[in-house]
Amino acid sequence: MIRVQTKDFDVGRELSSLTEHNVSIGGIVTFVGTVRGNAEGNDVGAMTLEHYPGMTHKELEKIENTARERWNLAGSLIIHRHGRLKPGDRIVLVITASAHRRDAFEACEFLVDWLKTKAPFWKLEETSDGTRWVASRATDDAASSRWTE
Amino acid sequence: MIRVQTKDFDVGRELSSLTEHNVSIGGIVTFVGTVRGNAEGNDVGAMTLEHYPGMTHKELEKIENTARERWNLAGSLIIHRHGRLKPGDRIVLVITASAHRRDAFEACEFLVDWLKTKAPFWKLEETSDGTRWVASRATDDAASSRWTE
Amino acid sequence: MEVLYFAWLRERTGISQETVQPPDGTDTVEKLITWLKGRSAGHAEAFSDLDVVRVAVNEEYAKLDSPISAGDEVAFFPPVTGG
Amino acid sequence: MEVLYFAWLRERTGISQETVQPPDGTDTVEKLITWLKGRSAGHAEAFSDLDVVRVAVNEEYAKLDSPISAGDEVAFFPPVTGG
Repeated sequence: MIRVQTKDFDVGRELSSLTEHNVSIGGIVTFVGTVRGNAEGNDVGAMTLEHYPGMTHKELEKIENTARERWNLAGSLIIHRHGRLKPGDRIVLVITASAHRRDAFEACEFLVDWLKTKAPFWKLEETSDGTRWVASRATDDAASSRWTE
Repeated sequence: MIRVQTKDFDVGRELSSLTEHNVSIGGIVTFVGTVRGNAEGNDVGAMTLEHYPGMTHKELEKIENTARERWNLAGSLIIHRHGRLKPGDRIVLVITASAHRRDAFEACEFLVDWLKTKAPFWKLEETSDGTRWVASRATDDAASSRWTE
Repeated sequence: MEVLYFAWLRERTGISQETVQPPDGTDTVEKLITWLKGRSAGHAEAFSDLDVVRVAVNEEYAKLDSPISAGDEVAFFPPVTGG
Repeated sequence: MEVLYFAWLRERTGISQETVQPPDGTDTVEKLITWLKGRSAGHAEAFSDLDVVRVAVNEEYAKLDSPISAGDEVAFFPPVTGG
């Protein structure tokens, strides 16, 4: 399941609704990405996430489908927020549930790596030096390419 | 932080209390282990987790300390339940929080692998064929030994 | 043809979306970019370093040599930084 | 010396904890096991396959050749299956 929204999410509630009544599940892995209060030495006052509405949902669904083909998952969920966020705010939630923990761990990490390199979102940081568009990280590309080797 | 208890835990509340007000955190990884409703082809009606009270807390603390030495963590939590549990019930919660997601993912998977091979808990399953002590899994030993290679 | 700009490409061109009619023969992304650069100084600046520009055609990732035609939606944006 | 049994070792010995006074010279885990096996048929059965028995001395993992002495707490249990 994919959701793209401005409002916050409740991790406990999402976990419950994805996994309850499914007794084939043995392990659930959750990733929550949050806004850090500093970046490259500058304090970050806020951040605005812009996205490409027509493409975002489709791209996230493709990534989720790829994970579900590669790993044996009983459930998965991606929620990605956009709009203006403050340090400490949640940005993204990824949940993977499986009979066995290894599938859940690998699929969750895969989803996070891929959405960081494929999902059309861009971060504009507000620091004491002004605003700047966050540059993509070579480490993210490397993390994503791990899964195609 | 370590907690060993019979009662259930609230994942959302534990996440919040571990991470709120810490704006150095960028990624939080959570593992929830649950009781599966079947094992080796048999339906499981319930499961009782026995443990060695004097040793459990110490052993989990050692494992947590090892993770905190190896990875850059802003917070970590392990909750392990004991007593009688039903299919779908939560058994264990592991949370790792870090500035960067890779540390959080690796430390969380390490903690789960190690507690499965080091923490003194034993599962007694109640199936339609009677009760049986769950045998340790060679795959768990292999998973744990990954971290020492 | 609809052209969309995101993040700093939107800021440099000053436009989030424009309907354009490039000349006949503008049948690849690369040719479209060459033509778009002539539209304003902002456009020229936005496309000055194609290493940091990504493109999608009809909401699917594409490349410089990908084909385009009238009626397509072509979006330009920097490498993504979500998650 | 306190000896503790968990899981099926507790079931086979029929005991969760016993205070024992093994003879002088019982200075390793292995020697203690040899002596404990003589206490009952259940003890003998519990220790019939040491490949599936783990031991802790004073709440720390130990081995068959680990030293023990009076006053120690020695716990026997199967390979763990928590998590």
